[in-house]
Amino acid sequence: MPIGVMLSDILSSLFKKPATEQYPFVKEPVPERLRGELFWDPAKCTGCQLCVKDCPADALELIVLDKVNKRFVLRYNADKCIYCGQCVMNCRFKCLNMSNEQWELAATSKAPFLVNYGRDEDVQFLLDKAAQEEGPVPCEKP
Amino acid sequence: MEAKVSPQKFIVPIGPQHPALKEPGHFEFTVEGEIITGATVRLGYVHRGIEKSTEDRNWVQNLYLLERICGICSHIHATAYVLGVEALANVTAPPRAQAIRTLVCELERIHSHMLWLGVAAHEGGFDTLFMYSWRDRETVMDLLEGLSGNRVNYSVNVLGGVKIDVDEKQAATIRKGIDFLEGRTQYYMKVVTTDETFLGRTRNVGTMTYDQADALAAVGPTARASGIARDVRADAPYVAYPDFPIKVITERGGDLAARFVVRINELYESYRLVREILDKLPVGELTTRVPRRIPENEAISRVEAPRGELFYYLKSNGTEKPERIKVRTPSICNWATVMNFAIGLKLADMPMILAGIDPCFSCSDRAVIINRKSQSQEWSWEDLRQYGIKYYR
Amino acid sequence: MDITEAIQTAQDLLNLWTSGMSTPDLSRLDVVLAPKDLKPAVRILQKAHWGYLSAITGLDHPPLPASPDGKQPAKDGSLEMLYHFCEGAAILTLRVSAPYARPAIPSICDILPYATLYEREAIEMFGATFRGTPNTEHFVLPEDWPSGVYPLRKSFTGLNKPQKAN
Amino acid sequence: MNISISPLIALLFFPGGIFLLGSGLVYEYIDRKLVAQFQNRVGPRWFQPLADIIKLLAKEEITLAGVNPQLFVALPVVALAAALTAALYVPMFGFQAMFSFRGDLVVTLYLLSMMTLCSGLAGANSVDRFSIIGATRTLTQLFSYEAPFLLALLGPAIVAGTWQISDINTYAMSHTWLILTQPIGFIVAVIGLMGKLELPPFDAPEAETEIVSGALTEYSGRGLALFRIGKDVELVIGLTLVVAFYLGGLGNPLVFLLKTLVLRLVTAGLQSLFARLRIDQTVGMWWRIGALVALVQLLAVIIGLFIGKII
Repeated sequence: MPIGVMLSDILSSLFKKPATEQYPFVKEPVPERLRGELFWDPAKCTGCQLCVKDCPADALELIVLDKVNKRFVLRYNADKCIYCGQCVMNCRFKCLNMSNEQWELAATSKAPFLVNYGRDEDVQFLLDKAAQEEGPVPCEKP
Repeated sequence: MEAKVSPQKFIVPIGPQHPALKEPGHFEFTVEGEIITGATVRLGYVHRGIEKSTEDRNWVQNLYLLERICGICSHIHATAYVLGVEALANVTAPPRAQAIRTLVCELERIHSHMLWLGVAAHEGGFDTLFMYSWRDRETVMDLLEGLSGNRVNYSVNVLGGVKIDVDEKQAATIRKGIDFLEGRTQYYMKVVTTDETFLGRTRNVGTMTYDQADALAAVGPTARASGIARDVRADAPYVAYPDFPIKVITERGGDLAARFVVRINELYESYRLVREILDKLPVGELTTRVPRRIPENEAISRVEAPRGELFYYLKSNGTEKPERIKVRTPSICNWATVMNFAIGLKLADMPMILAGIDPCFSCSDRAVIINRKSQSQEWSWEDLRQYGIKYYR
Repeated sequence: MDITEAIQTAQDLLNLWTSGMSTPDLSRLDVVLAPKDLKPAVRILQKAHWGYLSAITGLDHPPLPASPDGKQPAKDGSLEMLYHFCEGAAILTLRVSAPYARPAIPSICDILPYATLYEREAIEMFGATFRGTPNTEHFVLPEDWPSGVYPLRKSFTGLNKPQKAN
Repeated sequence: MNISISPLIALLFFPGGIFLLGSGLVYEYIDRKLVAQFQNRVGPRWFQPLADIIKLLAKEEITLAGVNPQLFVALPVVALAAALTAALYVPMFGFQAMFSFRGDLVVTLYLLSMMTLCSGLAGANSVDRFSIIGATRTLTQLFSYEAPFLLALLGPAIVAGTWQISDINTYAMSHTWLILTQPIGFIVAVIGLMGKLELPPFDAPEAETEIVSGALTEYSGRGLALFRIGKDVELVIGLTLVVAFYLGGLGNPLVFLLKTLVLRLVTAGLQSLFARLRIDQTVGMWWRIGALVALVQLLAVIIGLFIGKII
């Protein structure tokens, strides 16, 4: 009648370091393919909207300022994002990619979760327009 | 909790919040002393109305919604769905994609079975086994994380293929991890089959004979522990299972001990399969094109989730959105077995028997719909938020 | 049993009652049944030990108004219940429909007791009624769910919006 | 070691009272840390048991509708008081027992049982279903381990020829360790101790996966804190008793510390080695095996003494 079969494991553990990862103090390296925060490169975007259409969480919004001159602003709601990577997959011009460094996204307010990507002047233009209207930042899809 | 103590009926409620259940479900056991004389089940605490929601999203978006039905078997839900959609659209994913899907399926099965081993041990008060099996489960979680980028919702599938590729370096890491896990699994097999105190809690507990399991249409490891050789991977091979056939693992016992043995033996089978797939990974494309609009059609997709047969029924109507998606998860099938077998057992055995079928409540329920005698049928997020603010003020 | 054999057996078994059979693909057989024929059909499947009931899928066919050109007459709304039986790789689907006005389908719980969970789900989600089903309590919906509201019908839109007229 | 301390100080501060409570918390910490180490985890930080108690004491105590309120409040107090009183007859920390008289072994054992009895009553007093099942199990378990545990402690008492704990301690110090002469008695005593303290695998009365927290499910705040401290104190006393009787007695604080820690290591190991026993298995094991072997041991001791006398 064998009892206490786990004895060897238990005894060896007595002289081992705990397997627990002490997360906030000790950080393990992250995998290369980790899907973290989304980044967008305005230079290559053609404004096809494929990323917006297939986003399962409605986290993306492409604001067209000037279609001809390719002036777009991508509004990214990091708090809605489910980090599935479908937008990166959909983009034919490889202007989207997901960082494997920016993933500790916890914050105490909503502000850092609304990210406007685009050329600085375009983003500024949008913000100014919103400030002028004194209403909420326009969120209607173009 | 109201005091309802009458000499005839003494009901022990388990759930919706109870330390034995990590997910909400409500069971009422009528007991006489320690012996159970009646049992009922009530689910729906995590019903999210996913089936309804699918009708409002396009085919691609649904993939991610359905992947989130269950955290543990996320990949298999996505696989069942993409197979269904591919059947509707009449396309087939390339062989390499199919093999990678299979690889992730098997890795997921390993992680699910290891998780189950820990949970079942915990329900039996064997916390040491619980801690060790979960520690070793981290190995396979790390493999999945390295492969897909995430620990839980791997998001490997896309319509018509997979997102990720497996290179030599990753294959080597996976092989190494699998070797380690195989050694540990042998050890756990020894523990659950020889440790007398543990066997005292599993042997001849919740025994279900072949005929009973057959009559109640049990699926998955629960059925296989009763000797029913029912496994979709062998019966109706999907993805790359035709090329990498599996051996169906069965046991005769039908009790909890047999369910442990079946699941652990399935781990070995999964290890073998993972190695085989890595050795013979077909070369080629990863994706193929799937049209955005899918003509009117119907498809049924069946796959073997870690818990048993997962059944998807899909109906398209020629638009970008599905007409109807029906999901029948394995846990639903197995509830009947638990409720029928509770009677006559000891209360102390119940948590283990509940855990024995590896229930997944999120799978069984699929809307946060709150109704408090107001006129609304469903609360929007805004209502919910306002309600929350009012409540906590 | 391999697939074709299983399909053949099922065809032979059900020939008597069916009002339409089709095989959408190699492994599937769809059989259209009148509600009154459901029980005998299930009984004969069970007696022949053909597979097990894998799921009951409900489908909602909302009423259609007559097309403006008058080519298609108006159609009443109906519910369709699909009983999926699986045997190996073969899938047999028994299709039973019932109009909104008389949504009653005989319960098969006395033949297959485990069907009760599926029937309870169909009752609350679609408002079908199963004659003789042992338990009609809510299964996944809350206790105080308003009666007569069936979330999986197409007319249900939720979110405080008024319901579309049936 | 003989130091004379004024009885009042002894009762309230050292070695009884505050100091005993503190050491109870320390031993609880050691227990949790050791089990964690055995399970390859990190375990709690050093102040965790104290933090738990302070938090509980600061929280609102909810008295249930339908219970007897006096009893509900009094039971934890009685439980803790019984445990603290028991400490007075035991050579705690290697010091001489505060009070000592012929037959104090019996009194101590009864006082230790008070604790379990109180938590059983507390459970039966609550109207909650988990509590009632927990209470039934607690009392069932009480009846099963008590007899073997008593028999196991009787062995040393008989060879020492006294029922006074201090005298048995002195006897144990001056003779071969009784663990060598009465090994079965030692094993039964250790396992009995674990049963008494409801440590795994004998934690069926508070099995969280079945009945939440057993008899104490409905206790919160102060009551729960007192019960917990009471249990910690009982742990220290139990360890002291077993060490004094079987592991060569207690001469000074250092020996006490060393020996109790070794014993704690053993019990922590046993705690992490087994699956929880169902209550019927616990009862069956104690009466079929525990009581029997303890009796055999006792008989062997008596016969041995008898033969020794003849020769």
